[in-house]
Amino acid sequence: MKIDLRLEDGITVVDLEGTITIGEGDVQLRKTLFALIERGQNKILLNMERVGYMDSSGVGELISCFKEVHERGGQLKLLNISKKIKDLLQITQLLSVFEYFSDEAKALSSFK
Amino acid sequence: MKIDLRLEDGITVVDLEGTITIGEGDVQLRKTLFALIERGQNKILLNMERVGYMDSSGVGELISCFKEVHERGGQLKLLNISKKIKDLLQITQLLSVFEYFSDEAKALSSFK
Amino acid sequence: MSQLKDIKFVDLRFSTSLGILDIIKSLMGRICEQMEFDEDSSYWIWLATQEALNNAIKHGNKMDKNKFVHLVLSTLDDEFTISVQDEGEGFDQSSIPDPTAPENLLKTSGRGLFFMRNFMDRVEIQINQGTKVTLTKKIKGSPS
Amino acid sequence: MSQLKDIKFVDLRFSTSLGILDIIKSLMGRICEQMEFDEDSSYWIWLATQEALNNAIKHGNKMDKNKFVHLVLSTLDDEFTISVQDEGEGFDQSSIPDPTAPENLLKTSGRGLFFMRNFMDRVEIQINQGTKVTLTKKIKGSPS
Ligand SMILES: Nc1ncnc2c1ncn2[C@@H]1O[C@H](COP(=O)(O)OP(=O)(O)O)[C@@H](O)[C@H]1O
Ligand SMILES: Nc1ncnc2c1ncn2[C@@H]1O[C@H](COP(=O)(O)OP(=O)(O)O)[C@@H](O)[C@H]1O
Repeated sequence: MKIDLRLEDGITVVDLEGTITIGEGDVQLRKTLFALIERGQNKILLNMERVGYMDSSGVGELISCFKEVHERGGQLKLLNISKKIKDLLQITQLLSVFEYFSDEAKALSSFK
Repeated sequence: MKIDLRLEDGITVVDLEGTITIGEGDVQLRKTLFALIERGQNKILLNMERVGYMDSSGVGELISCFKEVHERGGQLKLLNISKKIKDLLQITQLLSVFEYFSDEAKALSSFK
Repeated sequence: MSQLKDIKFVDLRFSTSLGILDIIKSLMGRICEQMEFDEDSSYWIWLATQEALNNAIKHGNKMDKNKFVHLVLSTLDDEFTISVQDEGEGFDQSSIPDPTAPENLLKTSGRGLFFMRNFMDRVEIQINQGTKVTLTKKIKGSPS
Repeated sequence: MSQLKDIKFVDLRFSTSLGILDIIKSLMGRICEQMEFDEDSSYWIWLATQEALNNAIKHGNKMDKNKFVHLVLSTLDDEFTISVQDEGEGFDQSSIPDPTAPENLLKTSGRGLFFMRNFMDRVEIQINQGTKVTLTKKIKGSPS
């Protein structure tokens, strides 16, 4: 998985590219986010536009990141999830847990 | 396999792209060449620049085309064979059977 | 010749490895295409299969490279059957919690079997020598 | 985790099909890479294997989709062994002509076994129930 970070209005946008599956992106994503939180950057927007595939390990990973960010008083939101990833979050009843957006500007202003 | 034909100075240059293996390009190549011969276009230069892989069926196919063209009084020559295909023709001692070139202009003028 | 391209049956036994997963993915993609599953169905079939393979590797064989995973893909006119067998100790199916129960919603694991059941028409689990999970998907429109 | 990517052993039985060849090619490419064969060696190993598979499909199983081809890939530290078995009637090895003899030079077939012998370190043929061809390639520099 490719992970790029950019800071927009004090919010870290994490641009992901690839798959979030067992032994692939998962550990890498967690490490990146945990490092961000350590540095106090705890407003995080995960841009999943280029994540084409995610399995149950990936879902678990998202939750693990979500919980960690929240425990540290931060916020983790999702941007541009694909129809299929939305389906996965829907059937696992997690869609109401994650805030998600399809417009970056709106997503960013929601952190205010 | 992709096969493109172009006429240069009365010689048909056959630009091949793909692999010449069992069940792939082989029959297709034969059909194309036989159709050319039927139409009297029996000076043929096979441009193999984009043929990355050929197995023993492919070698057989080349020979079958070669023989057919010769029986009809035509000529079949090779252009831009890769190092590996050259190796294959070398060890099968066919390198001396096929005339081959690495320069199209030279190849074309050799038909005169 | 084109008929001879079809892959009707594959029986694959491999030493525990994650590196083989994307090759199996290509293989299954090819079979789904040839069975004319639409793109979405193929996607979910692979997801379910990957969950079964992950469980075999992780929970069954416990990442032990000296153990094997046994995958069988078999196609009929109207259904695709995938079985995944490991050399592990099995597990108690009745003790598997429902991942959509409120107290489990934020658990970081426990959704693999749920996905398999969601996306396949039939999921059978046999525990004998290791765990064998059999997934079946019918071609849309075929009588069930 | 990276070690768990390695593919040590694969045992693949498939219904006669040409469509599976490029998936086997990817699989072998992966193994060759992991064994650190250079690009040229990998190329010739695949060529030899493909010749064996073609023979199994064409001459052994005579394109019969109800017959199976059995491929086993096994890796040791210093060698890669590939065996290909079919369900055919076998053949008389002593009657196979040398494709480089002048009278055979322009034959349109008969170079498959020759390629296998040329590019592999060892080629063994056992004819029992069908033909089993075992190809071995040593890692460069390892004692033979
Ligand atoms: N092949 C298997 N061998 C042993 N235990 C298994 C196997 N498959 C599943 N399990 C058990 O069932 C549980 C639930 O599996 P699953 O729903 O796939 O979620 P997860 O793999 O995320 O835990 C696993 O945690 C494991 O205890
Ligand atoms: N697996 C097999 N089963 C039966 N016959 C075989 C097999 N492999 C090779 N042969 C016989 O050996 C001959 C030579 O094989 P080969 O050198 O691969 O060239 P080709 O396949 O082009 O004929 C074949 O024509 C066939 O008669």
